[in-house]
Amino acid sequence: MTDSHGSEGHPAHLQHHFDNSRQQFSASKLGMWLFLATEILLFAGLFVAYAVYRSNHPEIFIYAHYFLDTKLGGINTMVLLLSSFTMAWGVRAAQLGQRKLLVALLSLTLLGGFGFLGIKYVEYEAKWKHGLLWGTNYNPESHDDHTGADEHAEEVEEAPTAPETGAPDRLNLEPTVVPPSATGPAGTVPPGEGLPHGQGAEPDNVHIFFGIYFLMTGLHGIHVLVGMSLIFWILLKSIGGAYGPKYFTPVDLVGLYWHLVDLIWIFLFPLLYLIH
Amino acid sequence: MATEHNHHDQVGHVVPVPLLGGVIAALMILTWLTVFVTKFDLGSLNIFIALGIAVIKGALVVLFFMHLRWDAPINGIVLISSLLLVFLFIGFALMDSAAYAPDQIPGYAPRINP
Amino acid sequence: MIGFLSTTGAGEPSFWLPSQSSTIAQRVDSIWEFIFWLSVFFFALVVVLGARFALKYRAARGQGTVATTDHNTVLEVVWTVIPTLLVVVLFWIGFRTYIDMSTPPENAYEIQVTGQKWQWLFTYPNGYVDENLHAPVNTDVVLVMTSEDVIHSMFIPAFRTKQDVVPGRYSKLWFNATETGEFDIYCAEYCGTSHSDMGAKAIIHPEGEYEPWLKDASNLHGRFPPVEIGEKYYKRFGCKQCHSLDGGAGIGPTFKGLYGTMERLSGGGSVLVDENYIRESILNPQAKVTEGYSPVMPTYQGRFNDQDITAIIEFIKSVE
Amino acid sequence: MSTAATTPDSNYLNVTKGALSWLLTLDHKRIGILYLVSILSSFFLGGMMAMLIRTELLTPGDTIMTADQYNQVFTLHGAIMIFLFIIPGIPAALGNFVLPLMLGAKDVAFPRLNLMSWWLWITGAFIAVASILINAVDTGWTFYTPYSTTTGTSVTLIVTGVFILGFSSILTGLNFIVTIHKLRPKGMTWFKMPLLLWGLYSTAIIQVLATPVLGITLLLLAMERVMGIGIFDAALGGDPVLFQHFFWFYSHPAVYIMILPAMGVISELISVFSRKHIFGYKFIAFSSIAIAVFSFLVWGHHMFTSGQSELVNMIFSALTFSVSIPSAIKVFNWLATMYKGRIQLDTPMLYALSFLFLFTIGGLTGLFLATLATDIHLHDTYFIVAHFHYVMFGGTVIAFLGGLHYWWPKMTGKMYNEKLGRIASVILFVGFNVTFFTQFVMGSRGMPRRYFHYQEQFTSLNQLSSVGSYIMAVAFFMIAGYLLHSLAKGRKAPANPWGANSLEWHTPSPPPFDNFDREMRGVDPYDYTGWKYDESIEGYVPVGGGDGTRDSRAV
Ligand code: HEA
Ligand code: HEA
Ligand code: HEC
Ligand code: CUA
Ligand SMILES: [Cu+2]
Repeated sequence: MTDSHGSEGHPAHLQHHFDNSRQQFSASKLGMWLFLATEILLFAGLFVAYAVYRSNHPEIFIYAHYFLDTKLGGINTMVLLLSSFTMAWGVRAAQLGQRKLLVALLSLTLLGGFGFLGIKYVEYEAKWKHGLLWGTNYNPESHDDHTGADEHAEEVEEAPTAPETGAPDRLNLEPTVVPPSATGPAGTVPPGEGLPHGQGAEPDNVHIFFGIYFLMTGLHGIHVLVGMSLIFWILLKSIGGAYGPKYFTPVDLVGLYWHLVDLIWIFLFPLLYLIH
Repeated sequence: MATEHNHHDQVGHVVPVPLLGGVIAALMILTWLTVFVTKFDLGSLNIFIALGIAVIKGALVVLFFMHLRWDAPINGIVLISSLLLVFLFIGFALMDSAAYAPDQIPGYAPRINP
Repeated sequence: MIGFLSTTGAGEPSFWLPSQSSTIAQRVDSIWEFIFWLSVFFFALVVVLGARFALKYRAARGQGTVATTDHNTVLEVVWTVIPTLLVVVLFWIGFRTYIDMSTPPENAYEIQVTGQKWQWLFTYPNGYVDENLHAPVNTDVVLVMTSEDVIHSMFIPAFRTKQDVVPGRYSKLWFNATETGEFDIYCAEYCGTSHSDMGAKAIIHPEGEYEPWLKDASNLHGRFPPVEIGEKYYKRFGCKQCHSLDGGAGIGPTFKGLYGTMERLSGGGSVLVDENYIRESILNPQAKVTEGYSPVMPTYQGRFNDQDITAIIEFIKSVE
Repeated sequence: MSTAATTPDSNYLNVTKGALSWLLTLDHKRIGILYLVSILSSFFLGGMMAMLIRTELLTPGDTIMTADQYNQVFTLHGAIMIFLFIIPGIPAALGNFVLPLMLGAKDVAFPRLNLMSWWLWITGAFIAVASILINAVDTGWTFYTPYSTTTGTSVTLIVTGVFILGFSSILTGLNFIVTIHKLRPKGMTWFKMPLLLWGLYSTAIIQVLATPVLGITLLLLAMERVMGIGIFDAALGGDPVLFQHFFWFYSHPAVYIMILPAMGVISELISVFSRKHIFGYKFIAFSSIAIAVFSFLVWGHHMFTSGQSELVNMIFSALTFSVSIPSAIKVFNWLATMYKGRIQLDTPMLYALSFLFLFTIGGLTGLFLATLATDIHLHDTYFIVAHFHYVMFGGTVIAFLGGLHYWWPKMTGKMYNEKLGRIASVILFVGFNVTFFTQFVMGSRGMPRRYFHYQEQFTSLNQLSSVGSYIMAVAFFMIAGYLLHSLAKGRKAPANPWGANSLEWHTPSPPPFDNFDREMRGVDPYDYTGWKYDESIEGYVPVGGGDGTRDSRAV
C-alpha cells in the first residue's frame, strides 16, 4: 500500500488522503453505487404510489393508459437503450485511451438524450392539449361533444390491447373493457349515471393516473437532463484528452448514472404504457 | 476487490465490444417482445410477463453495461439492499391499503365532484 | 411519593390511569400493569447494578487498566434469550386484546359520528344530531365515524379507546360502558387552531333511561324557541355551506334581510320572499330558481316536518 | 494541497487563517467544528422554543400566546430539534471530527462532498427557518396530510428546506460508509474498529437508504400543494393514510439515526472510564447492525390507530419488539463492562451513567407503545412526548454532551472546568426527570399532545414539568458558560487526558492539519495497558516513554 505514496510522487488526479489510484478509484465507485441506491429509493416512493393505486383501482389505469402512445414510448425506450450502449462503449474507449472514439460515442449518447427528451415533449404536448393532466387540472373537455376517436386518433392509435371487437372508440369503452375496482369504491360508473365528464365507462379519479404519470416521467426527465449535463461536461474534457487508461473515473461514474436512468425507464415503460 | 487489472495501473474491467453489441441486441429484441406480448390477453399473467422482461433487461444493463459482473461484491450488495427495501416498502403499503380499501366511501372526492 | 408505584384499583382512577369505565379498560389495564412491573424490574436491575458498580468500584483519577475477561458467550445468550421470550409474551397478550378492541360485536347499537374542525357531531339512529355522545350503560355501542375535512381522532380515555377519523372513509370504534356518568372525549390527532378545544362528553345513561332521553331530546320543539331550533338546523343540515348570515356571497343567496324582499327569478318574473316561498324553496327548490344562481340546492322533502320548517322560517326572519 | 506549512506547533486550528479558510475548508476537523457550531445554534433556538411551550403550558388556558402561535412554536421546536439538531448532531459534528482520526486516516473519502454537505445544511436550515418568518408553519413535525396540504402556512417552503437537509444527511452517510470501507489502515480489521465507528457505520446505512424516501415524500407533499396531485388527499380521491406510511418509512429509521451513534459514544466512554476492556465487543458491534436492519421493518407502529389494517398492525407490533433485543444486549454489556472496573466519575462518565438510566426508561416505555392494546390508549398523548424525550434527550443529547466533553480537549486543545462540569451534569439530570417524568403521568392519565388548552386536572403536573424545564435551561447556560470560558482560559490539554487507546489519542491535542505525522496501524482500541498516568500533565503517557504522539505502536 506504500507504492505510489511518497516514493513515486502523486499523480495529478490522486488526492492527498488516498494511498494510491486503485484505492481512490474503488472508493469513488462505492460512493457512486451508494448514490445510485439513494436514487432507486427516491423513485421507490413513486413506484409505491403506482402499485397501491394500480392494484386497488385497475380500472383507472386500464382506462387511462389508452391515452398513452405505445409506439412513441417504445421508440423512446430503444433510443435510451441505444444511448446506454454508446455510453458503455464510451467507458471502454476511455479505458483504452481511444480519444476520438470516446468523443464520438459521448456525442452520440448526448444525441440520444436529446432524442428522448424530444419525443417526450411531443407526448407531453398532446396530453396538455387535451387536458389530460393531474388533479383538478384533469379536464378532458373534448369528451363531451364528439365521439372522440377522430380527435384523439393521433395519440391513441396504436393501443395494442384492442379487445376482440377491434379498435374501440376509446372514449366510449364498453364497460366490460374496464373492470370494476379491485377493492373498495371508485369502480366503473355504470353508463348513464353520469359523472361530470362521465361518458361510457370512464371511472372515477382518472386524474390520479395522470398525476402519477407526470411525476414518474417528469422526475425521470429531470434525471435525463442532469445526466446530459454531466455527459456534456465529460465530453468537453475528453476533447482535451483528459481521460486515459490511468484515469477515467468520471467517465465511468457518469456512465453508471446514465445507465441507472435507463434502468428506471426500463421499468416505467411497461408499467405506464403496456397495461393490460 | 474483484477488479481485474491487466497491467500495472489499469483499474476496472474492459468490456469487449462484441459483448456490448450482443447485450444491446438482446435489449432491443426484448423491448420488441414486451410490446408484442401485450397484444395477447393473458389475464393477470400480462403484468408478470411485462415485469419479468423488464427484470431481465435491467439485469443485462446492470451486469454488463454497469460492469457489476466484474465489480467488487460490496457494490452489488448495495444495489440488492436498495432493491430489497423497495420491495419491503411496496409490500407493506400494498398489503395495508388493500386491506382497508373497503372502508372507503364511494364517490368521496368533494374537490372534484362537488 | 411512593404513589407512583400504585397501579389501578378496580374502577377508580389510579396514580397512573383514569377510571376504568368500559369492559375493555380492565383488560387493557392489566396488560399495562404487567408491562409496568416488568419495566420496574428491569429498570431497577439497571439502576441497582449501575449505581452499585459506580460506587463500589469507584476510583480516583489516573488509574491504570484492569484485566478481566472481556466476553462470555453464555451470559450473552442468557440476556438475549430472556428479553426475547418476554417480548413474545408482550406481543401476544397485546395483540389478543387489541383484536377484541378493534372488532365491534355484532348487533351493537350504532351511532354515526362526524368530525370537523373543531367539533364532533353524533347522529343517532332516528336522525337526531347532538354535540355529545349519549349511550346506555352496559350496552355494546359502535361509532361509525368519518371526517368532513382533515384527520381527527376520537379518544375516550376512561374507555381506553381511540381511533382516527379519516376523511373519505369510515372507521369504527366500539365500547361497552360499565359506569354511568360523564366522561371526557378528546380529539387526539392534531387538526389545527382549536385542536385542543375539540372536546365532547360521553354521557352514559343508567339502564332504561337512554331511550326516553333520546325521545325527549329529539323533540326539540318542546324544549327550545323556534328561532333557536331554526338556527340549529341551519348549522346541522348544511344550509350554512351555501347561505351566509352576514350578506356574504355564497352558492345560494344570503339569508341576511332575505325575508320580505322581492327576488327576480331566472325564468323571468319575480316573487316575494314570504312563508310560502321559503317553504317551497326548501321542499322543492327547483320550482323557482333565483336569478344569478344555479339550481343546485338539494330538496329537503321528507327530512323536515311542518314544525321544523316553521322554525327555519322564524330563523330566517330573525336574520337582519 | 497537502503541503500546508507545518511547524511543530501548528495544528489544524492555526494552520491557516481567515474566514474563508474555514468556510471553504476541506479538512474534516474544521468541517466538524463548523457543524458543531451550527447545530448548537439550532439547539439553542429549539430550546428557546421549548421554553415558550413550557411557559405557555403553565396555565390551562391562554398564557402568553394564541393557539395558532402555539401550534407554530411546537412545530418549529420539533422540526428544528429533529432535522437541524439531532440528526446531524453526533454524526456530522462529533463524527466528522473523530471518524478519520479513529481510522488513522488523513481525511474522509470525499472531502468536497463533506464541505458540500455542510453548505447544504446551511442552505436547508436557512430556508426552514425563513419559513417561520415568511408565513409560519403549523403542521407539527410530522406534516400529516390532508392538514398539511390544506393549511394556509408556508408548508411548501419548509418542506423544501427539509428536503435539502435530507440531502446533506445523505452525503454525510455516504462519505462515512466509503471511508470506513476503504480508508482503514493496515491492521485495523473490522473487529478492531472502535465501537463508535460501528455505530456511525450503521447510522450511515440508514441515512443512505432511508433519507431518499423522505425526499420523495416531501416532494409529493409539495406537488400535492402546488399541483394538486391528490395521491394523499381524500378530497381528490387519494388516501391520507398512505402519506403516513411514506413519512414513517423514513422517520422511524431516523430515530435510530439519532440513537445509534449515541450508543457508540457510550460504548467508548464506559470502557475508558471503567479502565476496562469493553465487554462483549462483537455483540455490541453486531447489535448496531441489527438495529439498523430491524429499524426498517417497524415503521407502522406509529400508525396503530390511524386506520391501518389489523393484519399490518399485528406484523408491525411483532417486528417492533425485535428492535428492543439488540438494545437490551447493549445495556447489559455496558453494565458488564463496569463490573469490577476502576470507575472514574469524570464528567463524560457521569453523562454515560445518566444515559444508562434515562435511555433505559425511554426504551422500556417503548414497550408500552409497541404493545397494541396499550398503545391504543397512549398514542398521541404526553406519554409519547415523554417517551421520545427520554430516548432523544435522555439518550442522544446526553450522549452527545458526554462525547462533547470527552473530545473537547482533542478538538480545542483546552480542558474545561471539571467541577462545574460534574455539577451541571447533575442539575441537568434532575431537571430532565422533573420535566419529563411528569409527562408520563399526564399522558397515561389521558392528556393528548399538541394541546394548547388542557383540562384543570392536569395543571399541577404541567407546572411541575415547566419548572423542570427551567432547571434544565440553567444547566445548559452553565455548560455553555464554562465551555466558552475554557476556550479563553482553559488549561492546555494533554494529548491523552483520559487514557484511551483509540487512534485519535495518539496525536497531539489539537491534532495537526494532516492528523498524524506518521502512518498509523490498527490497535485494539480498548486495550489500555500501554498507558500510564502522568501527574505533571494530568494526562496519560505511554508506558514506554514519549508523549504517545510520535511513535507508532503496532498491534
Ligand atoms: C432516539 C430516538 C428513539 C428511540 C431510540 C426509540 C426507541 C423505541 N421506540 Fe420510540 N419514538 C421516538 C423516538 C425513539 N424511539 C419518537 C421521536 C417517537 C414519536 C414521534 C412522533 O409521533 O412525533 C416515538 C414513538 C414510538 C412509538 C409510536 C407511539 C405512538 O405514536 O403511538 C412506538 C410504538 O411502538 C415506539 C417504540 C419504541 C421502541 C420499542 C423502542 C426500542 O428501540 C427501545 C429499546 C430499548 C429498551 C427496551 C431498553 C433497554 C433494555 C433493557 C433495559 C432490557 C430489558 C428489555 C426487555 C425485557 C425487552 N416509539
Ligand atoms: C432532539 C430532540 C428534542 C429535544 C432536545 C427537545 C427538548 C425539549 N422539549 Fe421537545 N419535542 C421534540 C424534540 C425535542 N425536544 C419533538 C420532535 C417534539 C414533537 C413536536 C410535534 O408535536 O410536532 C417535541 C415536543 C415537545 C413538547 C410537546 C408539545 C405539544 O405536544 O404540545 C414539549 C412540552 O413540554 C417539549 C418540551 C421540551 C423541553 C422543555 C425541552 C428541553 O429539554 C430543552 C432544553 C434546551 C435548552 C434550554 C437550550 C439551551 C441551549 C443552550 C444554552 C445552548 C448551548 C448549549 C451547549 C453548549 C451544550 N417538546
Ligand atoms: C348546495 C347548496 C345549498 C344548500 C345546502 C341549501 N341551499 Fe338554499 N339555495 C341554494 C341556491 C343555489 C339557491 C338559489 C336558487 C334556487 O332558488 O334554487 C337557494 C335558495 C334558497 C331559498 C330561496 C332564497 C331566494 O332568495 O330565492 C331558501 C329560502 C333556501 N334556499 C333555504 C335553504 C335552507 C333552509 C337550507 C337548509 C336546510 C338550504 N337552503 C340549503 C343552495 C343551497
Ligand atoms: Cu380534531 Cu384535533
Ligand atoms: Cu418508531
